[in-house]
Amino acid sequence: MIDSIINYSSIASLILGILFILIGSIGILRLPDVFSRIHASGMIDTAGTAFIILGMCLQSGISLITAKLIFIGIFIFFTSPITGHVTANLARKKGLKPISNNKGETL
Amino acid sequence: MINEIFGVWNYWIVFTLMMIGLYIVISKKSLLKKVVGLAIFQTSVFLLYITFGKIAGGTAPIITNNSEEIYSNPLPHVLILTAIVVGVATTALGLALIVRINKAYGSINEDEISAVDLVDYHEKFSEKKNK
Amino acid sequence: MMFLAILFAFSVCFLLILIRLIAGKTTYDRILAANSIGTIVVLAISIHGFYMGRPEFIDISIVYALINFIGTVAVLKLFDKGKLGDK
Amino acid sequence: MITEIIINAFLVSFMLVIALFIVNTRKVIFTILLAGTYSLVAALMFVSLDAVDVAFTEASVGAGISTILFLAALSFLPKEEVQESFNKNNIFALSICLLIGGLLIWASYDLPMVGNENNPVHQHLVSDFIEGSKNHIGIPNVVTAILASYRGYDTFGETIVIYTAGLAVFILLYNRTLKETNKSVKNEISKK
Amino acid sequence: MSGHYSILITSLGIISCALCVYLTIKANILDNEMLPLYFFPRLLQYTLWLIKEILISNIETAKVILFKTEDPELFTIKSSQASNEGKVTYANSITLTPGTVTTQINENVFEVHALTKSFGDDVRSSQMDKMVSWLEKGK
Amino acid sequence: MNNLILKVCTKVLFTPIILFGLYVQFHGDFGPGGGFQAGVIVAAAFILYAMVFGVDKCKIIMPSKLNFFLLVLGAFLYGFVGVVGLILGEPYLSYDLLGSNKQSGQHIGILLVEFGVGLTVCNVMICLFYSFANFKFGRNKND
Repeated sequence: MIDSIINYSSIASLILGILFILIGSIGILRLPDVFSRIHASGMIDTAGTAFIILGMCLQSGISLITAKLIFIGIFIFFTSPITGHVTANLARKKGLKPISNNKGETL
Repeated sequence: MINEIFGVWNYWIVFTLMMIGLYIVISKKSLLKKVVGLAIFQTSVFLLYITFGKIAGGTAPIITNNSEEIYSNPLPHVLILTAIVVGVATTALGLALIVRINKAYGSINEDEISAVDLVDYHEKFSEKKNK
Repeated sequence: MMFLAILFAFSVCFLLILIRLIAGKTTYDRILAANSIGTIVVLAISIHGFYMGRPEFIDISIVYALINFIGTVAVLKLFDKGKLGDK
Repeated sequence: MITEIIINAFLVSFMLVIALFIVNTRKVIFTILLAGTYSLVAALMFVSLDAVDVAFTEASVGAGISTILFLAALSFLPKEEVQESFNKNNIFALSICLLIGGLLIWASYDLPMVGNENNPVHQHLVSDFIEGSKNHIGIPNVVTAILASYRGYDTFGETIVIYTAGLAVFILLYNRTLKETNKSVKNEISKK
Repeated sequence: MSGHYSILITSLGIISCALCVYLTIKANILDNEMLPLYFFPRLLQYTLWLIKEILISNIETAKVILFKTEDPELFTIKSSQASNEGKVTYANSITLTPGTVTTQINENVFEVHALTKSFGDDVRSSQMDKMVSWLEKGK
Repeated sequence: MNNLILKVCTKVLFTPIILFGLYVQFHGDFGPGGGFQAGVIVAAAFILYAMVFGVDKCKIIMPSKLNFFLLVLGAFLYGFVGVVGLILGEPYLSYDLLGSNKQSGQHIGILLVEFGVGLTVCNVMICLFYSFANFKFGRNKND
């Protein structure tokens, strides 16, 4: 009984994670400029990764693998905002300006 | 049918990759691009070796408690493991040479380098003649 | 079977981001796309371990995450200063 | 187990796409980014071909260190390539590549199928190594056992090669001190 | 971590830990910025709150991406943290929630890029600022 | 790079990366890993530090002289293990007599050899990075 509940919940969270990653990659393709695309890539790094790692943790049960998976999760949580911020910072420094949607002009 | 196509598909793509690497090395004038081409060639050779070692249904050659497990062939893995690291060492050596060439000639384009060489040669030749 | 489906979904995402990597307008777009591809490959490796039934090899994906981060920092540093060594 | 082989075929096709785009890029930094992605996919490929240790090495060495080295070298090199038109040389190179590639693909019909158990590669030595590392050496990882024990000479040679390469790069890029360059400049001036 | 517990392996593990500590001390990076110990008592509660925020903003961002209603804006805010590690935690938390990215840091003034106006309002309401300051004052 | 976030986070990440590298080094007998990979990971930590804080600060932790000493020591260790086997009356590079019985002897031998490889690879990578970073590009045509 409990086994099947865990199994189904892990499947659900895996599918949720895949959905987030799919939407994120569509966002990377579709959004207009670098600054907006960083949000989409942030979605892949936070929600997608978290849900997929949660799903895999539920699959493996309590073991060494779970510890390693959580380690990966923490690592990606640490590094993703750094790369996002540094990219945005450099783009600002080099004089790139974000595009505003309403008037088609830069902010 | 599917079995036959996918059975040799890997080989085909690996050979195509090899040829792409060779084409870059032969035809591109930029020395840096040539090193990238060499890296592609290298990786395709590694893939070829590892493909030979694969057994369908086998697992990685790390022994488990299950005694009836089939393991893939570990010998190509060992050869390629060392080859990758040596490949990086040679790549670094090539890059260092390119940097030195750029310092000496002011360019990394093959044509420009040989043009500079030709000019130097003619200058020396004419100096000798004058003397 | 489920893991196989997830792997194929990953490859669709991979293709989508690869289009951005190839067609990206500015270099920052490309750096961002390369970083996202790295994250997806990290997840794909762990999923592949579960699919093959031997999930002990998650060390590889840790290394991937690490290398991905360091590579991105290196590219950005080159863009900022034009040289890797200086402060 | 046909699905494994299909996954492999899929991944290797990705690598083909990336490699095709490497050929015609002119911005060097973009080439390097693509090459990094290429070796990432190669490592994923190694995982799916059961070569865990090789994937580990490719991920850390091929994707990481070589990208960093390319970038470090790029800081001293021009950032864009010269425009090249498609000329006689390229046709020559293309025809050579097509010829060799055709020959190799023709030869591939004689190669054994991917993943077949009865391939000649799997017949010699391998079972000895696996049994030996179980009983004689007592280490679960067969690759490490072969690397360090059965083929110890080989690895020793490789280590020396890396060592030599490191020293060679150091010598090539060593900055001569300012005094020496001043001296050589002075000598040349005095000659003139 | 390894799952094997012979004497040799355990002692090697202890040696490698000692080597790491030695390198860290030699690199002279062992300070509050590296290991903000005084964060720990309230860290768990903060993390849970952050995860909730991340989930909400993820769903919002997904909606924006799917229904094409992006309306980006760029604005500056002030942060009230005193120490470097507090500022970094705040900036990272802003970046971690999709929809908002910190683009520049000058002393106490952050420049933030938001995907829509409502994301910008969330940041301007400075709830997260208060949470981080609260985390910083823990002890 | 003068970036506050990057500096603080590098400080946080530096030690765990090295610890992970050493774990890979000594765990190579049981799982994937070994000298080559571990050397590269440890070198990557130093390279990250050098990129963010500058090469000069990295040379405080890993001076050039120490770097070369360890570089030679790694290659020497590998050869020396082989010589020990030779002294004990075995062929070169066979580790049977290093321990109390055959298996533990092999185990110790493999560990030592892998450590030598790891030391060499790590220091070669650091040396490569140092020499690329320190290279001065003064353009004089007479060179």
